[in-house]
Amino acid sequence: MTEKTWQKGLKWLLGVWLTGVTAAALLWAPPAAGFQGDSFRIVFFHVPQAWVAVLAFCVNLVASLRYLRGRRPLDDARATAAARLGLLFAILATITGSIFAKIEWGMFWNWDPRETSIVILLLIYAAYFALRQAVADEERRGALAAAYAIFAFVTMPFLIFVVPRVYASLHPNLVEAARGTVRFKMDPHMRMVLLAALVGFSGLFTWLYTLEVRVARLVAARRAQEEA
Amino acid sequence: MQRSSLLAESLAILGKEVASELRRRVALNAIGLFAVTTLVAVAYQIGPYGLAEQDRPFLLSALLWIILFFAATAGLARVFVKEEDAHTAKALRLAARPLAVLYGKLLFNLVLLLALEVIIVPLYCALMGFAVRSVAGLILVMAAGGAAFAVTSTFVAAIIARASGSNALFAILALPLLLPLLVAVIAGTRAAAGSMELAAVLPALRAIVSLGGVTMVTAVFLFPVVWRD
Amino acid sequence: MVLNARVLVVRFRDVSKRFGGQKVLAGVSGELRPGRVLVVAGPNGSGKSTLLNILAGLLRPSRGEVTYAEDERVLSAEEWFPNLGVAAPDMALYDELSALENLQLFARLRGVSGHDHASLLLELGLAAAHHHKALGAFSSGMKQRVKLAQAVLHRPPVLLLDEPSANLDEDGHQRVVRLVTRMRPATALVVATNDPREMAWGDATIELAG
Amino acid sequence: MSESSSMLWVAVVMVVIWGGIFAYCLGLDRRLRHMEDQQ
Repeated sequence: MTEKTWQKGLKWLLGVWLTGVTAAALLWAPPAAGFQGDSFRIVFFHVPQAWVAVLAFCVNLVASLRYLRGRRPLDDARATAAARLGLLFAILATITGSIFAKIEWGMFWNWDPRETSIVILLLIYAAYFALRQAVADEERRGALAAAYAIFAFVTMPFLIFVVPRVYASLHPNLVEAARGTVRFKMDPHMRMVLLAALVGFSGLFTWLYTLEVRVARLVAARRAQEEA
Repeated sequence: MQRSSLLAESLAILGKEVASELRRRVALNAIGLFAVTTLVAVAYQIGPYGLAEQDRPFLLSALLWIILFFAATAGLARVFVKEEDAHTAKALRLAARPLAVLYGKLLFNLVLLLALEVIIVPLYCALMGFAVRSVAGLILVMAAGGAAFAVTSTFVAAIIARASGSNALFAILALPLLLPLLVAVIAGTRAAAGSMELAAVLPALRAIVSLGGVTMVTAVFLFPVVWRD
Repeated sequence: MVLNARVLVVRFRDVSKRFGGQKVLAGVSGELRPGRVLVVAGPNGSGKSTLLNILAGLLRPSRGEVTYAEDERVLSAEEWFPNLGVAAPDMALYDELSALENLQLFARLRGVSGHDHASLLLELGLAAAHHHKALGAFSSGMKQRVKLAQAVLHRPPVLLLDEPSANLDEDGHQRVVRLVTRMRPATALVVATNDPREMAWGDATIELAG
Repeated sequence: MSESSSMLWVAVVMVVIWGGIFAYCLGLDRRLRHMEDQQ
């Protein structure tokens, strides 16, 4: 199918938007107080990546629920694609997070509660794929993976809200030191760039997701031909 | 065909699990042996005087739950894996309702876990010199923590039994789900160790009970999907 | 013994099953009615057990459908299982429990009370001396007899037997013949087999290709 | 970490990550359209 103009236009818009966001983040946004030089700018990438990771896991949840109801292989493919992208964004968020920690506190990791939450998310969806590897039958693999993803998703709010609070009470000395510096004042310009970055990365996620689903459709169509 | 009540079915399955476990004692041996050997090894290394004073409450609480966690992974998955390995799952699937299977096996894992705690915790406190000020608080945290622990472990056990059934897969799938609970029970244990009044454990207890409740409700909805194709 | 006299009908249309790329069942149709024996014959690996598992509701067909109806009302899987008795090679009972304990367990699970399980075991040829011994110590022939007892202890209106005489001696086979004859009037029976003696029971036969 | 080099770090990491993913999308999109045309 020749590409419709709006699709080409959308890709250009996304490309321009992302370069704009990167430029704004690196150059335009005013420096925040209490940071070494411009290292805080990585936050404009770190935070959206974490949000988009959670967004991807939400898409996985919906696709898993839909698979359990209709048992359509395409929903299983959608759930897998969303989980894979969620894992990608979670890994990126962890990398940029540790770079920020390295610049800011001189060590790649300091068990900041939010960082631990992202890593636990990473472990959950790595386990999701370990489970998918361990099941041979296609339909059972989809059902078990969906059941695990939905069950894991329910624990996520605890992970993101409860754990940091309870966690802080565990080793107060370490966490307070970190918390002091991270809470920088969000002035309007920075908030705008952050939102723009979030929109940009969500757009990129959506594009990646639709591409992966198109691949899944092709694979399913080809298999249907073989079977017929 | 009239049906037996869900409670009767669940108790029948619990009875079967207890009877076969007492006769073969596979899970009991795995859990008991693992916990005691780990405890003795750790106690020997660290002992009552090995830790700096101000770190003791947190580290001893954390260490206790880590020992309990790994002892559990050695034995809790068996309750479903043996059904698939021995090919008895088919007869059970035909005869019992999914929820009866879930409740029967969950109750069994809960009994196993609480028995483990009753044996290990006093031994741990003695060997490690872990002075606990509010024993009532500790018992509450142990009971609620054990229950919430059993819910997630039993559900994950049902999943891996229908996958490869390996203990490694059980640990990989269960650990990330149990981490939030682990943080809450460690905080609760530390609070119980730290102060006399019961109120100290309440924040952690709320987290444990809400986490346990939410995962239980989800397990009840999802279990039929896992148990039957 | 009064058998359940309810009209339960199972219809299966164009049932196919594919594992991975490999097609195991292709477009099988048929119907089960009380008082009729349907024989499913075919070489090993022709999908006999797969078809029985699909009819039992334990396996979802890749294509086609199975409907269970009682006086024209379609039953859900939840309502269906209690009406079903199954004995198959891929099914085992609990080795740690004795023969009687196994039957008592399944009777309690199915809400069937007050039955003389011992006489059922005797009817299937398991000597009283073995009734209290752990199943794990049994020979395959003795286990098969307990498995058949488990399949019929709640007098199901539908009985699926996969190679019922497997591992049985001549005496065992004769007892299966008597059991089938006794249950036939009020039970819809499916027998998956390659044993000519059992194939002779069939009112209808489905030949599965290799 | 000196003043300018931390900035450089941030810029390099970001451009590599996002530039790479964007290029991957373009490539995959083109290949997909080609395969979908054959379908």
